[in-house]
Amino acid sequence: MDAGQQISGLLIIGAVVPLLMFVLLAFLGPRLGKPFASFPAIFGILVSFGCAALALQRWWYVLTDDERVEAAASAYSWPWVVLGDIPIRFGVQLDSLTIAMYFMVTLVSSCIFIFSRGYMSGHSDEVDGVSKYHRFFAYLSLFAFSMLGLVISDSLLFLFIFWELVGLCSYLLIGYYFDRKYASNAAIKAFVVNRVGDFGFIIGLGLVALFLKDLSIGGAIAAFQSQSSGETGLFARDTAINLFGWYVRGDIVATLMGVFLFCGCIGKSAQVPLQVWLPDAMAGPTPVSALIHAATMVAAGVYLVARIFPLLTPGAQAVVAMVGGVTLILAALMAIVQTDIKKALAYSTLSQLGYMVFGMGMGAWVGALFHLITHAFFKAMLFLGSGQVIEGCHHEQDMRKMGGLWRKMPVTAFTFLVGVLAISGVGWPGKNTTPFFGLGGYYSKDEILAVAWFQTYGLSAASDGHHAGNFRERATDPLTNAHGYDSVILAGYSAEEGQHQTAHAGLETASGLKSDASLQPWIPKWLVWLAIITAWITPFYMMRVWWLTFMGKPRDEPVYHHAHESPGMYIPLVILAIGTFAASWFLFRGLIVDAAQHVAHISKLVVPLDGHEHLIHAFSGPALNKLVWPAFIVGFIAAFFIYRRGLKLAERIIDLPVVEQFYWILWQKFYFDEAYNKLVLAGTILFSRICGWFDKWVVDFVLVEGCARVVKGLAFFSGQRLDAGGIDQVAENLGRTAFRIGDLFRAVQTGRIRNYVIYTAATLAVVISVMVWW
Amino acid sequence: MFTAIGLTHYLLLAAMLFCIGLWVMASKRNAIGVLIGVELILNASNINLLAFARYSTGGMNGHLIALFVIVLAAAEAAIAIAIVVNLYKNFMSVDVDKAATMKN
Amino acid sequence: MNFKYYIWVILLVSSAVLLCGGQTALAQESAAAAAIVPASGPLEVIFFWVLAIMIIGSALWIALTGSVVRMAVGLFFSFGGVALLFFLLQAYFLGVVQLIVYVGGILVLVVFGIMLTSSSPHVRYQVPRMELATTGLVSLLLFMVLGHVLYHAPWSTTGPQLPVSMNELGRGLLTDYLVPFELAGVVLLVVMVGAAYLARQEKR
Amino acid sequence: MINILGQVAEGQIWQPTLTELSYFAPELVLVATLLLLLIGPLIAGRGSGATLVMVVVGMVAAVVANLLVMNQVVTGPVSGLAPAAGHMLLVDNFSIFFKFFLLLFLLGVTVLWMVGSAATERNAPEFYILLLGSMLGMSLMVSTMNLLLMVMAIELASLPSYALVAFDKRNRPGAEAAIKYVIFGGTCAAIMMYGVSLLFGVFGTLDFTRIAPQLVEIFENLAQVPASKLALLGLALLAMGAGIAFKISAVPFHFWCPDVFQGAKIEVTTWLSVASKAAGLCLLLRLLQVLAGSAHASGHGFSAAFYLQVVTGVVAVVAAVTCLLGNLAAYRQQSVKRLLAYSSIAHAGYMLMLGAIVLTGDVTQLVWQTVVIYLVMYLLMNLGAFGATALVIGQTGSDQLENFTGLGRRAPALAAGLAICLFSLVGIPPLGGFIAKWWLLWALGQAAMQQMHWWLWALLLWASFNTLLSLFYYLRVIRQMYLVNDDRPGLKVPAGGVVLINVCALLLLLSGTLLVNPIRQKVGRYTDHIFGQSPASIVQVNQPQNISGNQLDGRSRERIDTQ
Repeated sequence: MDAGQQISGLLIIGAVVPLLMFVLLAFLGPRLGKPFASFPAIFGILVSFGCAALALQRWWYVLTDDERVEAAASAYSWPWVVLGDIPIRFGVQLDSLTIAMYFMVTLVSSCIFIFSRGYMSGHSDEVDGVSKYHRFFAYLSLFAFSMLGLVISDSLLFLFIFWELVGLCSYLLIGYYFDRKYASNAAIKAFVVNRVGDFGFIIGLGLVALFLKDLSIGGAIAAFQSQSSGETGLFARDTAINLFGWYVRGDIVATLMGVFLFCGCIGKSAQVPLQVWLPDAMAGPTPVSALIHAATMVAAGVYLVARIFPLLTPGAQAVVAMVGGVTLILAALMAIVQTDIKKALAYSTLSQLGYMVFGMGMGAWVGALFHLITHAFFKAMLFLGSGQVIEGCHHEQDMRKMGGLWRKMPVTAFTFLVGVLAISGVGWPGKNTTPFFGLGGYYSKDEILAVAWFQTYGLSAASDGHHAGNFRERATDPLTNAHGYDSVILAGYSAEEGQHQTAHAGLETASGLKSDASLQPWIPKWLVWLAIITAWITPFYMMRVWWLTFMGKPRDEPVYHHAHESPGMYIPLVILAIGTFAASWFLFRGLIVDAAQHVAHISKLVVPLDGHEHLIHAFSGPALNKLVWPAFIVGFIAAFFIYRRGLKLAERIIDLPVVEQFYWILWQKFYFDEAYNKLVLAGTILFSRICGWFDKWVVDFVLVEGCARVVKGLAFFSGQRLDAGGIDQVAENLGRTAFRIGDLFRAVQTGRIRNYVIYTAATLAVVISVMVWW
Repeated sequence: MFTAIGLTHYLLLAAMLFCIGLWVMASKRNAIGVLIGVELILNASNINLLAFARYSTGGMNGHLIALFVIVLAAAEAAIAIAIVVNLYKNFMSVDVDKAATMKN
Repeated sequence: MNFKYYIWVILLVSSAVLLCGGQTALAQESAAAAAIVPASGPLEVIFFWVLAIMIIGSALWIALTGSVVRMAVGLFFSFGGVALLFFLLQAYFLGVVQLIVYVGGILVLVVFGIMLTSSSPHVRYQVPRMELATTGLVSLLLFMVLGHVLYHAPWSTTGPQLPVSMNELGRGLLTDYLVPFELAGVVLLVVMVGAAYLARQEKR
Repeated sequence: MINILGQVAEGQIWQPTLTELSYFAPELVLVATLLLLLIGPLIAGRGSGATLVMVVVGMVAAVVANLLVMNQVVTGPVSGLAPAAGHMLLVDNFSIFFKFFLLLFLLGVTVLWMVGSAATERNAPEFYILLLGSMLGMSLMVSTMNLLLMVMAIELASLPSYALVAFDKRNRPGAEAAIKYVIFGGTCAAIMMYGVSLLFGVFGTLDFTRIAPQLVEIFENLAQVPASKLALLGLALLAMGAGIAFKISAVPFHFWCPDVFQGAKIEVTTWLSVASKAAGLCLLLRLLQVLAGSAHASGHGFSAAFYLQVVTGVVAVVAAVTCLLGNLAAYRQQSVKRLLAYSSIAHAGYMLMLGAIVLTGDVTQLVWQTVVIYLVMYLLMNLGAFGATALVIGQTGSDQLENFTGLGRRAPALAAGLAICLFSLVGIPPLGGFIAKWWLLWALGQAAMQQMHWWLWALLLWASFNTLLSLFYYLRVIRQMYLVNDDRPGLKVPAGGVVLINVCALLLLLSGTLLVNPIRQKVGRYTDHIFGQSPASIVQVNQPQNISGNQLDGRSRERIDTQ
């Protein structure tokens, strides 16, 4: 058995064991009872973690680079079905990214599983006299299986299947307290909003199947390359593709395909405009928020973009960047005003996800994934810390009632602080443009920013230099997308070393581009500034959370009085805190860089860091050191001064005239929910009106007796509608519309055979009349 | 004006019988009445067949097909009457409106 | 107002339709008229009208009467009229079969059904007038469409066919139509079993 | 008499030869079994056991006969008996498949009957005579091209079904269902007969293989054909379609379906839900296939044919509406039988979508393959779902949804099997139902790409959307079984029934996972050489196509269609 089979086998075993545990728990769970039901799940995830560790060891420390390529080729892959000319296989995508993600997921999951054992046993969770405890762990195990499956599958189709499975688990776990209205509403909202994104994803998959004829990731990428290279490919600019009857330019179709695939990420990673579900998802148990809605599942969207990155055209990539950029700043702004500790963390998660997506869009493949991993560690830790606080304070989530808790829960406070520092990007720049010391966020986030800065201003800076011609060469041909991008950048760097000397004067006039055009012509310049501004906001709101919770004077005596810390639960916190340090220093970056080299081979849109990072840092470093680095100091100090004495100063600031307006917009979450509510509600009502009209004038024309019933039904419906409010009504309204149409159909089924006969005869008569006289 | 009878006469007669048959089916509450409607419709298609055989195409085939239609009509009537009797035993009535407990 | 008047009105209208429709169709195809109209003597014309009025009239009576016994009587005239129409169409064998099977078989079956299923055969189930009118209108619409289509349709006019002899029919049944013929046997057998089973008094 | 015998001897009168007869051995065996069931009880008594023995003997004999025929029919379709009247009976690989399909299903229903009714039922011979009668009708429906025989086969399939619905004579819903069924069925049959008589008037024959070329010719020369003739044809075809639509329970001929399914004995419901719809659908597909074959043979091919759009459009609209109606009307049902009835309407709608694309010549092969797979999966799913419902009815006396409460605890094995079948009905991977839906969507997608009719794309989206809609009402049952809990006592369900359901569930699981490729390979066996399929129109869609075939010279800016 060769290495590839060994490693992929380990990965598969690691994924399947939680599934077995899920089945076990589903059948035996109720009999195991409260503390014991968690053991199979924990056992399962520890086995997975063991497999992950073994696989990592084999892959990273035993195999050489060449052997890894061989091993990746010999990973397990089974044919599943051949449909038409598209073979569907289930196989393991074996590369460094898979290994890194797998290891991270199992490690974080293990910590959270262990944490949940204690955390969940403290909750009353009985429904109909039966404890749901086992169900929680069954769902968690199912989630672990699905997430690991998502990570390892090498086919877009299987990725989608697991994608849906994690969505299902998320739904089940958000709605874990389904006997509480807000939880079940949040679950439905998450499910419905995610479906919107998935719809786009399905369309993207369809386009991939249609044009690339291959749903495996590697195959699709290869086909994409061959189709978009040269001037005669399917995706060339001069190709007209018949798309559902319209002729569309090939490169536009390619862009559309990328954007549709990205829609999946918008839903799952909660990017604008589908971000509305994630804050509500905090209705689930805190470990769930930590695992699924912070560390792993929501990052799956970013993982997807990383996987399909070579399928993106520059246009699609710009869309990715813009969505990420808008998300990260909106979420950060909203995070400032949150008073619920979990919601504040949720918005910070949104913002960080925005960073990742933004990084992807900017070409910072390595930076984005690196941020994904470091973020997973510290955000899981932050959430578990908040869970500890909430548990300690008897389910009090309002930060306004906390304060001074560090005396009661020192370990939690300390680990939480580590998380705050990490997310704020605390670090110290070194001399040679490489960081001297820092925490996770400092490395990963600043890497994204550095690449983004380079992406935006690299060219204009370069145009001052002697190697600009090479960039210009690239820039003159923006539409035939990626050809030669890589070589241009690399050439640019080699030019730095003085090997290339190309005149650019003529080209500049020929292209008509201004001298400050960015490297990637579709990405606007202001985008990077959003990220930089957010980098200033982040430390402020994170420090605000920490300060309000742990420092200052206790603001609510009973809450403070009850607060306590249970030693059994902070061990995972400490492990994750150590992981936060470790993840930023060892291992993961190397793995991702290794993976990036393969991607950079294929996609010209990756800004390759490895080997050239010093160049980017040389370019971006000085600027960022001025623009971003001081942010955490200023943010911390600002937060300290505002919240030093509790909330009074903050309240006074809020009352200032302009701030007040702004605060309200933030507090209303930019009115996204309201807008959706209005739009969807209006659409639904319009639709139901149309149905009603049809009902009234078409059906009842034949069926006289049904008329009264319909009028009554309409009256009932409009009465209900007037009461409707809140986004939770959306799902309900959709459902109600379906029910309404269903009732319409059922109303025809009167049970009287005479009516059936005359309906049939009438239909025939009408159809024939139409046929004859039309 | 009354001098000749053509194919169209028969076809219109059959169409009339067809529509009246449907009307009977849709407007009778007595199950047997509804069955009578079915028989009228089947008669309509027989008239059609034989008229074609007489005036247009088909020849002998039309006669044979009509023969089979009659057989089918008889079979259908037999089973239908049996079912009506069964209905009567259960509901003590042949009112099809009463036999409308299952709906929507 | 009694239904009888409706019957007469509808009957008159329908006769007019038949008359005008049939006659203008003949007139339009005057070139082919010789082919499409077999030598029909005045007796045949008279017979057709009498039978048409008889068939349609009794069918309308069925549609409008509330008593199931009257329906059966109407059915008798309707079936009988159709049988006679078959004779008019020179389908003598079919006319006989129609008489035997329909009038002798199905009608008797219907009457048996009526007797078996009603404590009083004159029990009437009233249908709302509104519904009667609605369904009637639908049927009328259907007839208008059907009539329009059939009236305008160009029928192939290979000319009057010779009457089919019983000998030919028998041979047809045993050769070309052997399969349906056998199948008819199976149908009747299965139906007989089913009907007998359903109508049988269950032993308790 | 002597004269006739002489004519036979001289070959003037045709008589079937033994070889010709041997092609129809399965049907003959069925008739023989029918007769055996009629006479056998006189000797062996009317007990269930003896009846079952006879039925099983008949079924085994039918399977053997079918296998023998299958070995004979290797080169292509065989049509025989009565050459002058045309394709009265025909045998090809698909009709052989369909007989296997019906026999398999009969086996399932028999098991269900043994578990549920055999002990108390005293009328086993009648039950099986009627069942075999309708089965014979259904198998003839898909093996004839003569419209007269088609009508007779439909009647043979329907008439015993009417009696079967009322089989439980003291059951009021059964009596009500039967009267509705017989009246509605009678109407549709009569309308169909009227349409057929008009077709006879137009073409002078009822042999569809002779009608189809004329139809194609009419449609191809649409400009020269008077509108009145077109209207007449449309009328006749619509009226004929009524009878077929009744069998498929397509809108607006679906009304009988919920009421009948709810009222009938559950074995009968199971039988009707799959067999009758399958037969109707395959009949429709056959007719359309012959039409498509004639179009191809006429040299005009499939391109730009107006009738293609008309027929496709009509079938597509009916399919779409049927689908939606079935799914939405199922929402608030409390009776599980009724719920499954609406679900079967919805599935009929899905399958009917295939009718919309069979005229697209390049995918006919794929359509037949899809039909085979969909039918088999649908059989398993419905057998499992109805079987489980039958067991619940047997234990609790009613099929109301509340009787399924807590089934996951009260009868775990039963509930698990039922849940799998329901999930499969939704089309959740990796179950058989998903594979079937996938084939369906694939076929639609292929056709859409060949034809570029926007409604085919719309149909594809519609099918997916409806799958989503259907999720909710199936989940209601599952929710009732697993999430709603009260303290009802456990159920003691008969082991045989549980085995049957779990075998269905297991097969569904396997067919979605391990058996996907074996099934795919097997399917080809039954879909080669379909009657009416002109050889040139068979495109091997399973061969990978070369992407580079799409590439044209980019400079020329020519438009290309993606294949």
